[in-house]
Amino acid sequence: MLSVKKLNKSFGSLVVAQDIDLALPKGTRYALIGPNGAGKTTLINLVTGMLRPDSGQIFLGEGENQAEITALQPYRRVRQGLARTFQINTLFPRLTALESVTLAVLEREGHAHNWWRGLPAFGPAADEAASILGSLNVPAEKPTRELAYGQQRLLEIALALATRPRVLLLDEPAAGVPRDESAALFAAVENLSRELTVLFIEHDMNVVFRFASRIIVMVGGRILLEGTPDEIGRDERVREVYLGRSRHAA
Amino acid sequence: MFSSLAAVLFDGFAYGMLLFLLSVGLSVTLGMMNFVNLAHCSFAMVGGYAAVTLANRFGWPFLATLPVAFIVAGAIAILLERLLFRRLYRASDLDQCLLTIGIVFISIAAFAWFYTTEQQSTQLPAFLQGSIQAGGMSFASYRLFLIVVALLVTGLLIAGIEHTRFGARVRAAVDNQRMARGLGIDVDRTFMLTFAIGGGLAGLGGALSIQVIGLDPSFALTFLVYVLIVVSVGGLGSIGGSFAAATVLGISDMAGKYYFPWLGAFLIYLVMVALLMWRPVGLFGRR
Amino acid sequence: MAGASEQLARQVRWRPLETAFWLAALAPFAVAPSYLSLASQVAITALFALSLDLLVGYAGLVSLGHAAFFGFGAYSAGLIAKHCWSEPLSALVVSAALAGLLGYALSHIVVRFRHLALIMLTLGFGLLLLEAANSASALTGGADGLQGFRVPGVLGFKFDLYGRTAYAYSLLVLFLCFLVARRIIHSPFGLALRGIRENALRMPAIGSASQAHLRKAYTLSAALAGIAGALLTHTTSTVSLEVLSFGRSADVLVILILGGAGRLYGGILGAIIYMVARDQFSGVNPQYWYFWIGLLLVAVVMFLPNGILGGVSALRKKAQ
Amino acid sequence: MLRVILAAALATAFAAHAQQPVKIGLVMTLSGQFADAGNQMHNGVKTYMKMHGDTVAGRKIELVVKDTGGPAPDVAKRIAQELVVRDGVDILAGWVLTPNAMAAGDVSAEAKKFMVVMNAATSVIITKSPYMIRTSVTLPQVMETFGTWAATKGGIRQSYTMVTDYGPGHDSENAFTSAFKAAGGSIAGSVRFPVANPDFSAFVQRAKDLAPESIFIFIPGGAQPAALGKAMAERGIDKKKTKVLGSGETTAEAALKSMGDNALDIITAWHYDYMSKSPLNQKFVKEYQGVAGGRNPDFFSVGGYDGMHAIYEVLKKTGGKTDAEALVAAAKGLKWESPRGPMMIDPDTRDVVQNVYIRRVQKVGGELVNVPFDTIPMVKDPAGERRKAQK
Repeated sequence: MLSVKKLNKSFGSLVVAQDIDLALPKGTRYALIGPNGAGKTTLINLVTGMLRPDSGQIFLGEGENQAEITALQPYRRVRQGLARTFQINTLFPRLTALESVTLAVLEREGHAHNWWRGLPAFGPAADEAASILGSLNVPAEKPTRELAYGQQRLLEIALALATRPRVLLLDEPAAGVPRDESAALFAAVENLSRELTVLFIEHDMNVVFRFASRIIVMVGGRILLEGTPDEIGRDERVREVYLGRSRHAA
Repeated sequence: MFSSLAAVLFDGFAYGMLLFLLSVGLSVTLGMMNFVNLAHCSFAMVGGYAAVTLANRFGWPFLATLPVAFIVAGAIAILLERLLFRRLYRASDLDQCLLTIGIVFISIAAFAWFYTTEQQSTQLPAFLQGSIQAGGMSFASYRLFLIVVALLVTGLLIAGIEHTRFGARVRAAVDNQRMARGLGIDVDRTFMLTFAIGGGLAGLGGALSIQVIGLDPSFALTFLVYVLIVVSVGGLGSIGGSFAAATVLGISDMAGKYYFPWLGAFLIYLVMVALLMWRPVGLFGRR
Repeated sequence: MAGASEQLARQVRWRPLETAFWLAALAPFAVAPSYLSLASQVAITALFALSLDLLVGYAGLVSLGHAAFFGFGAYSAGLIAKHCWSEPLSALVVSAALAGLLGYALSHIVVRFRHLALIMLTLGFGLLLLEAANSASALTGGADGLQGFRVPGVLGFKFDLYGRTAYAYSLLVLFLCFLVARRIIHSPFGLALRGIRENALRMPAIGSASQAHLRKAYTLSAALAGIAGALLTHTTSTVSLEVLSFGRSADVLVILILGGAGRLYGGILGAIIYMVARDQFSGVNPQYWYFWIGLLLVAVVMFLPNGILGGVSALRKKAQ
Repeated sequence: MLRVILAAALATAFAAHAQQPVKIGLVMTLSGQFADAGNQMHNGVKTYMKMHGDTVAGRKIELVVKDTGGPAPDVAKRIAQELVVRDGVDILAGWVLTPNAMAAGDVSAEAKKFMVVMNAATSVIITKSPYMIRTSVTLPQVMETFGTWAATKGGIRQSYTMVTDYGPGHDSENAFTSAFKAAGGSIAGSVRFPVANPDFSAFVQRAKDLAPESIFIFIPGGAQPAALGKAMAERGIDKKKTKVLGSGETTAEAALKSMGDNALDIITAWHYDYMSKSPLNQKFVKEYQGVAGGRNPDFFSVGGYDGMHAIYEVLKKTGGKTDAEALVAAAKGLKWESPRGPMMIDPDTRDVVQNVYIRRVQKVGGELVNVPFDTIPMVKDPAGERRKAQK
């Protein structure tokens, strides 16, 4: 559904992405793990077009309707079905949750350029927004800045879902969310439609091993290895990467 | 032909230095403290009128009035900072804009009340009048003096901001107030002193510019545009940026008026628009 | 689920307070017949502030050169009256289109910038247009202003000394443009503008072509400002370089901030308070009225942050 | 019995009419960039009223002072309308700037109110209303006279013009060059300063390289003359070789003070100087200093002073009646001795007719003075004459 070939990016001497190859088949749940500074968020920024790669290609879709999106503007990639959330909440403080998500739906439907008809005339868009918010139980009426932090993290996801993506990239969705709420958050992610390909960055290994169908380990801008949770769990190199030279017996 | 080119370059650079002296204070308040201080030229006017009063009414020599202009303008800056600006550091830049334009209006009316709307005139001391002949060309001595003062101010400021503890404290407080407080920096006092320096520099710039561009109560509005151009083209928070911008604008304005005068007034605005489109954060701006 | 569109509808609904406001706007005809020409210029400035509010209050683009479009509309109306025809309503539409065109052209450059660079670019374009008008004095009449044209009246009503027709004409056009602006703000496009103001970074991430939105906002705002300029030309039969000046751009920005940006009525309220205060202060004290206006601005900022409307709504929230 | 009551009513009406004050709307630029001009004019008006009392033909004079705050014709027109409609003024006076005077001219014509322009100098203003007179000056009146004088008695064959790029600058340049050429002079070139121009050295350098026989300058009063004078001194323009010609504003009092000796030998043409020796002017200056806190009058002040004089005179002639037809008829052909010298309101064009003095800056008793050394008597506005000829 999303594939990347020979992606490279460096800021002067600092290499943040080196020969990255990826292929995420449709409907899978990928976890992207690795120590801080491994280049995880950078990879998402490269794929979504926020950062321009030095070399390499990015493709969206499968089979014959696969299209290269390397040079596409970020908003056009979203329209093609590639959505993301941000590690730090990037929301609309004074808009209510309903207004924010309705706006995302209107952009998707191409109504956002309509400056003549009043918003109430777009009932279906508002209703769809309300249902997305309902599914993630985010209160619709309150301005975003008055929402609890956890609710804001869910609103990030709601905004991404509103674009009806084919691929959803979650950048540490549960960052800063207390343990009990993060479980509920991932449960919500879990029962997203099987059609949706999801890749999420996460540090909490319990969550990773419970929700991910496959795991990618990144270190120093390169992909160390990729595999099922079991393969990754047993692999020496992963433990070493996380815990450094193992001082005590495994 | 060569002599007139040199003359244009010299005059352009001197005019640039005048623009720099007038706007360097703003590159401290707006540039470093991120406070939209449109009342900057009102502080320049305070310095200007202080110098004129001392020179005309009390017969002070011109050079002696300059430090006093700096101190008086700095004192007024502290007063306003304590009373008004301090409450608006976190306000929206639109509200800062409204506050400072209000102060501009108040300053215009106040100076019109005390000094009438008459054009203030001062006499330069003998050694600064006329011009010095060197290499077959005449260099206006007052312009040489401006260049020297501008270089002095730039050196002191860059040394002060970049290489002293106080400078480090100012930069820290401006970058991240919370962190600076965490490190035990008295942010409140640092901001007050920084604002005083910004205001004082404005006063000095005002006192120096009377000789060239005159002084009357509407000074606060007429030169605000030029000062904003220099600081925005130079780049926020960069003294060197303002210096470079003032030089580029001064020379291009002078050369434009000399070589294609029909372009006259358009030139300085065209140069500004071109530079800003090329480097929106300014020549040496950081943010 | 009905709750969703209900919440959006509640925002758009016309409130009784608004009806009261527009009825009160008719009061000067009866209460203050000798202040009608001032009222007409207040209505024109209110429309100008409303056009700027579309940019500053809703799209978050601060402009210090909006008089460029006001003046362009004013000169278009003047030149039409001088060389083409003197019927004002059609001239209004043409002037709006011309100003909108200029806005569209400049928007391609302006919307790519933010903060101080944006403010200085708009200032620069404004001053360049002013210099162009000054040097093209054969066409524009330069500093002495455009001479040799008169707009006798509108729809058969003559512009008289009392300003009755002038105020009726200005108020009607202001009301119509206000309805358009209100509809824009409550449309999907308006919501997109507010999104850009709230968080320009997020917009591309929800698939929004925010640059295109900003260009359209800039064009619409320029057209509205052009209408305001044309109105001034029609009601006073005078046009001079002052309509393009930095002073007028700064004044309208002050008026908008005073009233409260981003609140639809902020510009209108600001125009009423600022211009009536200026008229009264300068009547009482012709030489030093600047002092009182300055004091008023400082007071509003210190006690009513975010303008008068912003302060009032904050007080109301605290009261609840 | 009825007749007695009727007569009494008539008498009181007439008396009431006589008692009712004459309201004069005085509209000037009292704030902004041209505030000083407005204040000087206002002091000129106050000085006249101090010297001649505030009652004329049995009616008290009441001033309604308004500020336009700079060149703003829309505000000026509104203020003129309000003065007529709300304040019920009988006369519209003041008008420092051309665009404002033009706009108010429409109101004077429409509302049939007598209007006195006390400064705005663009010639065509006078045609805006049949009830308007001017007591200041027109640019062609001074500049064409100066152009003709320069090429003839001045003995200057070549000149280079440097004017500020705005209305009055263009008018004076055209007036000077047309007259100068008509009298046999040649123009070596011309340049225009931007309106907001703090520094002149590039322009002066350009003029110096051309080394013309003379330079003609027109710049607005205020800070600019001093800046230009300094630039000329710094560039080392030798006034003996290159004659510097200018309008009166170039060597006004404030400019002379700032320029110092750089101003020596500048030749100017103007209609008034506060240093003129006439007894009437000496008295005017003394009284003016009393009113204006020690400041000396300038041409704005004398414009205000003479404007009030014209109003007083026409009110005396009409016995206190203030309808515009009577007042303007009374004003036509009015002659009087002003602090500037003999003055007249042209009966046909209603514009000002006065002497134009050619002066040179010299040091007299240690003080810089515009010493008049030639006078062109009772000059009519040539542009007005041409308009009259076309009609």
